[in-house]
Amino acid sequence: MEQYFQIEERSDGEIPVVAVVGEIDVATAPQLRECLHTVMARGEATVVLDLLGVTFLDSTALGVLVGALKRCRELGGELHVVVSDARIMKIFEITGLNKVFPIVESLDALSAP
Amino acid sequence: MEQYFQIEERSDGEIPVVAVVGEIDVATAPQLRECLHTVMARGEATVVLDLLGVTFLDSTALGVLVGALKRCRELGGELHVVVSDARIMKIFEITGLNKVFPIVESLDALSAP
Amino acid sequence: MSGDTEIAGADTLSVGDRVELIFPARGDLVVLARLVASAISARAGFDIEELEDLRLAVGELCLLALQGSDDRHGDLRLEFVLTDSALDISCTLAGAAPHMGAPNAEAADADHLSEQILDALVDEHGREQMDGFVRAWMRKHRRGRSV
Amino acid sequence: MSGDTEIAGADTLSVGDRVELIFPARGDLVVLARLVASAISARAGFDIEELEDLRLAVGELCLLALQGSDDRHGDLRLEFVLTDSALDISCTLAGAAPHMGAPNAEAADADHLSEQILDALVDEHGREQMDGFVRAWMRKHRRGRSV
Ligand SMILES: Nc1ncnc2c1ncn2[C@@H]1O[C@H](COP(=O)(O)OP(=O)(O)O)[C@@H](O)[C@H]1O
Ligand SMILES: Nc1ncnc2c1ncn2[C@@H]1O[C@H](COP(=O)(O)OP(=O)(O)O)[C@@H](O)[C@H]1O
Repeated sequence: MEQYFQIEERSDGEIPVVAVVGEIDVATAPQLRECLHTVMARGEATVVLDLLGVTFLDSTALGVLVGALKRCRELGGELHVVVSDARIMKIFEITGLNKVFPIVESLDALSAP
Repeated sequence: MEQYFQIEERSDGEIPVVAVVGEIDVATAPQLRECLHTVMARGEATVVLDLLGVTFLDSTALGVLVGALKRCRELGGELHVVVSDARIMKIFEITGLNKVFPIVESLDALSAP
Repeated sequence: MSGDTEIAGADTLSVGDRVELIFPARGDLVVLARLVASAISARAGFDIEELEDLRLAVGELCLLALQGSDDRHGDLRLEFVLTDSALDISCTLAGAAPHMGAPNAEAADADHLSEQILDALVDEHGREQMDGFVRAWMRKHRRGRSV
Repeated sequence: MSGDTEIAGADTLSVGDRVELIFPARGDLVVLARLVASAISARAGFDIEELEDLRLAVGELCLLALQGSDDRHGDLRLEFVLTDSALDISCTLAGAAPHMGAPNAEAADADHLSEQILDALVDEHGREQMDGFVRAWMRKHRRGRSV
């Protein structure tokens, strides 16, 4: 019944990875916004957003993603999004955002040449 | 989200076993009542009610059980109840029905000498 | 920021918050009431055991209110109010035709069982019956708060 | 009687049934609306994919209604009505103070995204704004029924 939400930043590789687990909606999106801001405030222009553990996403969450993407690109970087769940992918598709974000199905697909 | 309910009768041993899985409440209890009636209408005075798979039980369900117990005893038999979950056991305890029903924690406990 | 874990939505109800669920007065929809009860209880800061208690208790509250009903007409209005010291819940049946005939033994047993369950699980409860409507209510104190 | 399996509660809503949820107009409680939407949709006979669509759509409906709100006052009233051909859902914001200031870029994006999501997931939807209240509504046809 609980709305589960967890956010974690891993900076072990070259590109920082922000991984979210649970539901990103109007209640939890502000935390994602803050986390992405913090990472970019460190000067990171390219960020990987791992949504593999995300079970729900609403327009507020997408709004945060679009805002972060704009900011990354202004800084000359990119916001890579990792999505594999068909339901989550559907939300990107119906809003046309699958054509706006560089979306990959796994973290491996990013490091592949 | 769905209210899951499944009822199964196994008559392979000497005593018929009625096994319920899911939530027994005001919506599903009538099916349990009917199943128990059907078994007793065949002349079975002793029945084992396996509640190991039950996740929720309300007063309507308990009412059906009390009705079935009375009927079993009128026929000179018994209604054995199998419960192991602490939540389900709590419902028998707060209604005092743990002292009314012969309750065991497993089906094995019934066949043991 | 690393390892920033939390159950969002836990304890998000504030003192004075009121949630209301209105649904057709039928037993097969009491599951809706229990669902909302779980969600509200979690957000009112009750722990998992209390949450299960409240889910069961709210179902019984609905059953007590439903007893005046012919299971075909009217609505149940379930209201949750969070106060400083407690979660107050009431269930009102309105617009139902009066129940015909005397209750059978099983229904009488179940009614008594509902009362026993509420006695055990909540701090106060009661039931009022007036012409036209039945109202069952209960109060569950919040631990560590003034009562 | 052996192997008598069923999902009890599936398809238990009837034509004409009306369910209403009223809760404080705050974003952190929209999860309640989605929860009830899932339960209602399942009981209205929608399949699991449609149920997920409706859960998402109802959340967006609430967000559209919430936009008039200062996120501190007022209630959201979410209403589900099952008709012969559709599930009609509306969300009304009442008693909220008007939202101060122009929406920021992110809020404007999110608003546009809500509209796109509803366009894709439901058959009809709309939004009315009058002094004192905002009402967003949507309609999802039931498959295999006359529309
Ligand atoms: N929701 C309710 N509906 C009807 N009566 C109630 C309700 N809650 C409490 N009561 C009854 O009213 C009495 C006084 O209520 P109140 O002054 O609010 O509570 P307290 O018990 O904390 O003094 C309670 O002890 C109880 O018997
Ligand atoms: N819940 C609603 N609230 C406000 N307007 C609605 C609602 N549902 C539908 N409408 C609008 O009213 C129009 C006519 O409604 P109605 O005659 O009931 O439906 P239909 O589209 O099946 O002819 C719809 O096409 C729609 O634009």
